[in-house]
Amino acid sequence: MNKKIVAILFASGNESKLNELTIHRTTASLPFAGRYRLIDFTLSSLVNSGVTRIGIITRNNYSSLMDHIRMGRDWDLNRKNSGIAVFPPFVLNTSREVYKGKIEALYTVLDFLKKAPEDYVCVSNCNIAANIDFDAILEEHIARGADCTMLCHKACVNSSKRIIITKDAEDRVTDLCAVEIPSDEERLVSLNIYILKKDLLISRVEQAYSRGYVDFEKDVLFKEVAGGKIFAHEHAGYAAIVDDVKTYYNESMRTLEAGVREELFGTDRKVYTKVKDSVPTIYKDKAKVVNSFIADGCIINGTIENSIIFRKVRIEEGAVVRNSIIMEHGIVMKDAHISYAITDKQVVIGTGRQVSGSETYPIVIVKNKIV
Amino acid sequence: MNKKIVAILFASGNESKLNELTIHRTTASLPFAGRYRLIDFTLSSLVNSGVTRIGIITRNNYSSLMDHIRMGRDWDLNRKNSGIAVFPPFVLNTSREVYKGKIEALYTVLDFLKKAPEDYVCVSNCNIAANIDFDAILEEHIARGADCTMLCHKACVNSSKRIIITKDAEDRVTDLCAVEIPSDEERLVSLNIYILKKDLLISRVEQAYSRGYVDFEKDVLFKEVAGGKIFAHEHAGYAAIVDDVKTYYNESMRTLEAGVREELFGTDRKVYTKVKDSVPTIYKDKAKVVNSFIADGCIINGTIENSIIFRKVRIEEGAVVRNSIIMEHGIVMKDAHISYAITDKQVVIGTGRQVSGSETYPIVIVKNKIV
Amino acid sequence: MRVKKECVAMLLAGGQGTRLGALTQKVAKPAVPFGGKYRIIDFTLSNTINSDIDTIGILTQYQPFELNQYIGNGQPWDFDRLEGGAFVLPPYQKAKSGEWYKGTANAIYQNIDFVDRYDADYVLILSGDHIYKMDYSKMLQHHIEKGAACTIAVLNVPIEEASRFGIMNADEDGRIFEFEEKPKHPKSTKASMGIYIFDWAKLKQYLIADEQDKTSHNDFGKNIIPNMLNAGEKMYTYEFSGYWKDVGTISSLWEANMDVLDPHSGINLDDPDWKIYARNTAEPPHYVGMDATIRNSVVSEGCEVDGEVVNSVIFRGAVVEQGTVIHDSIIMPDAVIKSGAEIRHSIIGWNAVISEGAKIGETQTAPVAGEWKIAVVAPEAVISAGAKVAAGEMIHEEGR
Amino acid sequence: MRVKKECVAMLLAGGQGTRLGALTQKVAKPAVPFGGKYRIIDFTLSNTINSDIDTIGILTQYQPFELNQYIGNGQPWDFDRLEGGAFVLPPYQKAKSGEWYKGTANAIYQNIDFVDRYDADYVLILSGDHIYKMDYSKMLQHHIEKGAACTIAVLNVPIEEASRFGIMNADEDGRIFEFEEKPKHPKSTKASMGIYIFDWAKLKQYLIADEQDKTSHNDFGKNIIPNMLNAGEKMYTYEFSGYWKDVGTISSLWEANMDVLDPHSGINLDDPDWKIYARNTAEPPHYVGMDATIRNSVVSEGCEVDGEVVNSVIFRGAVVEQGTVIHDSIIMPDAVIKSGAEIRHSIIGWNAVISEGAKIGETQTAPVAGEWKIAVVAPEAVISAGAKVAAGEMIHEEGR
Repeated sequence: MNKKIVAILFASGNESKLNELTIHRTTASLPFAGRYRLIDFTLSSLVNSGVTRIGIITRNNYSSLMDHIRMGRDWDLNRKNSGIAVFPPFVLNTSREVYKGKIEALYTVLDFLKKAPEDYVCVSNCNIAANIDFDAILEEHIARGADCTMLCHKACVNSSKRIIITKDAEDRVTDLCAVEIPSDEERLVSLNIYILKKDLLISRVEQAYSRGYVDFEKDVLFKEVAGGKIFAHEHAGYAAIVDDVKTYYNESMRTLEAGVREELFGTDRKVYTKVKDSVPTIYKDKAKVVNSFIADGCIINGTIENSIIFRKVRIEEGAVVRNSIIMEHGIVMKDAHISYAITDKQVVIGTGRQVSGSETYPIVIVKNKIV
Repeated sequence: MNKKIVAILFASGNESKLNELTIHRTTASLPFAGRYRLIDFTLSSLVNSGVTRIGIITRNNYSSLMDHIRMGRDWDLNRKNSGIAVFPPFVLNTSREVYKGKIEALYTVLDFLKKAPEDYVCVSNCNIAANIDFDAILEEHIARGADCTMLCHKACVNSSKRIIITKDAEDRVTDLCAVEIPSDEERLVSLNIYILKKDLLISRVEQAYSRGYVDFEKDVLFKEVAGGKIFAHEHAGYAAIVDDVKTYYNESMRTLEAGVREELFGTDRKVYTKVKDSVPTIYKDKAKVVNSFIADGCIINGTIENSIIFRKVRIEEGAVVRNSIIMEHGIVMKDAHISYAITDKQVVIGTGRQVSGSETYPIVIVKNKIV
Repeated sequence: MRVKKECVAMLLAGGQGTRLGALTQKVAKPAVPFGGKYRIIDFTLSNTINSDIDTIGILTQYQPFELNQYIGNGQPWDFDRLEGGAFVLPPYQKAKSGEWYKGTANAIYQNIDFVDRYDADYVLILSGDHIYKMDYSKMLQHHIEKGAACTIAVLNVPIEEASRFGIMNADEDGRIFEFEEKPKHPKSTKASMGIYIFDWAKLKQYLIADEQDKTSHNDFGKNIIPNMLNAGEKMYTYEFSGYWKDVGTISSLWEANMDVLDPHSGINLDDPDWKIYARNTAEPPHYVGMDATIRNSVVSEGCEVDGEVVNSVIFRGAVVEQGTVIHDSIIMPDAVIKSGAEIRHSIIGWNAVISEGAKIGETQTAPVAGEWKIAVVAPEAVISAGAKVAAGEMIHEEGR
Repeated sequence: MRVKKECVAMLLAGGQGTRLGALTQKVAKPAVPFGGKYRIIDFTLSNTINSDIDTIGILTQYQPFELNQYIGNGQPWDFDRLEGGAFVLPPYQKAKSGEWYKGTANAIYQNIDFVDRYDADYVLILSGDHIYKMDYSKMLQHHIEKGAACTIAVLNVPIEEASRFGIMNADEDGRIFEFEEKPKHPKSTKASMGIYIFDWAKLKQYLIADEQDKTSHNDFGKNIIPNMLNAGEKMYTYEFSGYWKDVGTISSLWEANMDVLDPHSGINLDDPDWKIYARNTAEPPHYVGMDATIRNSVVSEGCEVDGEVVNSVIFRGAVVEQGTVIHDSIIMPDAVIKSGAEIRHSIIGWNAVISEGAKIGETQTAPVAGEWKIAVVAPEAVISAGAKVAAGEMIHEEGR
């Protein structure tokens, strides 16, 4: 027995709902929390749990992802016998057609899975921000004799479709349903991260593929519930599923909460990302910053409140940034005011300009735009 | 002045004439001389000449090339501020159309060239096997005040189209013509490797592109001859242009000549390739090997004459291999006979089988085939 | 297989930097943090790789672990080369003998084999306690063009300060005819920066001769340079202009950190053409709290700042709680400043804890006799609640 | 930042391997070439990384350059990790003192800080002169399951050879109750392989106590293991079966190389699940000439072979000219065997030149008193044309 995990990640997700933010990138490479890309959280959790064989299935727009990951060195994944493998989205070597659902996607990597010496597999999306100890979950999975362990957390469904889990006192999943109706009631929501025995996954995917199924959750998982060997593991710390602009904005803002920062970063389990050799941030004489998350390489001479500032941003004198997310290389020029906005990379807000969205409807300004 | 070179390589060449050998690969990744890919020679020459910024323009089938190059570590090109950049074959970011000729291809990398701090550029195909000191050529280029230095060698045109150079006593190019007629007469043949001032190349490509030209040689170079600042540099050592099956076979066989091996490998200027951690070759009791080039990891218990044996090949007892090229993981089973053949990777010649081509028409057996 | 390297760099990382006191109790001087996210050695390492020299030996016999671990495979500075790279070189035993480094020249002498292994034509000698940006490849080109046996980088210093330096007296062409160590009456203002390029074959001769001289201090400044001058070797100056600072004392280390805050100091860390690399530690962005005031300061990744920070350098991972006052100070990595503490004109070592209400250092408006009275709290030290540390005081690991 | 590593490996690379004579005149024993393209240390390094242990300290005070340069950034063995990796660790000076490694235990004692830096729970002690393939992670699991303070890897040896080894006497559960160094009347056949896993906290106590004992040899076998046994610590054997060879003598080094040629010897270098890594030197394939005969031999990259090679190991870059005879011999990297030379039962060091018609060694059919009389020509040595070297002779660098 090789009690280890090989991981399969889906780099692409609900791109359509992230609108302007994913024109040039996959969900996996969406910037988050000041200096990260979303995939960094899943990759780091895996690496910190000793998982070193990771396959990433891409769909489109993956050049920004490739550029970010390179050979995986920044996550210590530049390994001779394992490391990161990136798979193109074609079902067959010869075909030009992109995979349709998770089943087809998994079918493209069956060879990779079969060759891997690990006995367990972790299947995950890349739109999760959480710091997860897969080692502990695998131990629990084995101890329970589970076929599949589904990671989940307590949350309200407030925008996109989510899978809601019903479980018994022993954490056995008794029902699964997909809901899309916003509600303020906290429920057990699937994080779409699964731990399975590798052989089981392979046989289920082969069966499902041969029957023409495409949806892993609906066509495989929902049916397995009856077998009684699907268990839920509730992630205790902060976890976010980012799949539309609203969740992106809200979850970003939550990283300003001390508890969330602690759960995401405040452990021995570091979050790794591409190293960029930027200088520390410089605060000038007129800087006034409160309750904000500020990355390296910025030059700040204005006012910042309740905001996330990525690397190499310049906030000039008299500029005011409130409740906003300013991505890399953004410039907010003299006396400009911006609030409830998400500005993508290299956006410039010109001198004296005013940009403001609202809490429920943050404005997105696309990459390279000059306002 | 930054008296250094940035290089642009074209990974794809005359794929059509290489037939079965380039179904799964670009010319650049064609196996050559027992353990190399063709691109290794150009990459190593550049690296040994201190060139560390190299752009590679791909056309198709580049996954085998990407797999070979990875981040360039094996050529010491995993650099933070330079190294290898691989460009997709699209003229515009948004377009899905592949470039047509070298002019369009170069047009796609103008940004890369403009950003590079180097003042000179080397433009080369990847179908050359030679060990070239670009440093010395650049010095000569600068000393002559050349606009362009064309590398060439003395050879007979015996198959594909070649550019023939006429030069005066000062090595100034006075005429260029493209010929396709086989001839036994030795002439000065262009290696399609050029050194130019970077700014000059950029302006010529911009001009030519805007006029809709596609062919760098015909539409740019031929016209420049009149200016009188194109010089020829004759490469003294061995050089091969590989662009069809016949030249591939003949040039491979030439590596068995002591002089050629010396000129290709016998200098301080090493030829680097992807490291594969194979074991040394084992000769068993019945091995009889003469005049052959044998890579690591083979197990030999048969007869080999005048052949090139790649890594991890197995030649069983009683098997006879003559005047052939056996690529990686090939197996020649008991009592099989093979002569004047090129077997691609993982080809198996079954027990007692006979395969034989002729000197002028070597047989190619495609990848994975079992004979 | 031996691979030729035209020029190999040798960094004299030195022994215990006693003048830095508590800061170098457990680490060699080059490993001391600088400028918010760097260590002193990052400047020399980055200069070296940016100058296209990819092989460097770091000579130290004092606490090499920290440096060894920090440099690791050299990747952060692009020193993870197929051949060459960065090597920490403590003394070792040869077949017959083994001894500690006796002086700077002896340290190179003991590592002759290392340089020979790369078949180097030139060797670049560096020291590990200076903050500056310099293109050594230009100095090497100058050395080759002059056909020099030795080239010494010099800086023009004010004539009134010249007596604190090794002064090179050279002719119009830059050829050195005299070298005076800390002269009372300096004849020129060209101060040696402790950066030398030698013809390796030539230097080797002098090192071997020097080793046989029992009276020698085995030192470059005291022995090798004067010996070469006396023998009439061609020795040239190479003039450097730009920011350069020896950070060998508490006062100068503090000053150099303050220079990072000053846009006119001439030290620009954010130059895309001359990056200063450092090992990354995977920290999140810094968080600025509800009650924070930060002005004219540098703050690095992983910090949590909720106090008043003015004219200060806050290194990665430092925690500055609510109600604290930090003026004109340097807070090194992972230090914790608890609420109500006041810190002025101080250096707080890494992992130190300044407890509630402690008062460290005093406000100063000008240096006294050329030196600032900087209060220093050692790495890992704990200052208890309400304790006071006077200006210029140095608190060791035991704390107060 | 400190990164926790569950287990750190410490490789005792030893001093000068005097029993290997001319072969270790200029390099440490672990750097001696083996098996056509490897060095002895490749086996331990590959075992370590294949066992998922990514941090290793290599303790040597003897000629560390060759090892330093060979290991470089550790990439060939996958030791180029973000944290951890492979470090060559010669002795160093602490704030107050500095001294050479006195014994195996003292070498670890002097590097306590190194292990502590990785906050290791366990430490794996290895030696650098054995050829074997072993999964240390299974031994570690065994150690943890037994709750042992120390686990010692043992090999069953024939009872008649047992008196040459350190013998572990253990109960049925594998708990050791007695340790005898080279006993005249061995009570068991479980020989120590010199591979230990310790609870680091526990070992540290014993190392510190051992250091204070002025009469101690500061050696694991002589002091630490007996002391722990006497104190009643839980010490277990871990049984290893498979190929294992100490290559500390010329005779055993030759034998181990010959084992590579023997498919039944049990040493399979070509196992995709347990690769043995080595630093690659970018050589072309080897070329076999018109007049070559090669049988039952190993030939590596970069060689040119045009003579008769039988039962021999030819290392990378060696040149074997026309009309030579090489039987039962080991030709190390880049050695040149000129035409007409005859070599039998010999080891020819790297870069050595055997000139025309020289005769090295003699044919032997069996070892004499358990040892083969292998002729050895030192690395870099030149044997002149027609010269003779007798069986068992050792020619030093000066040549003949």
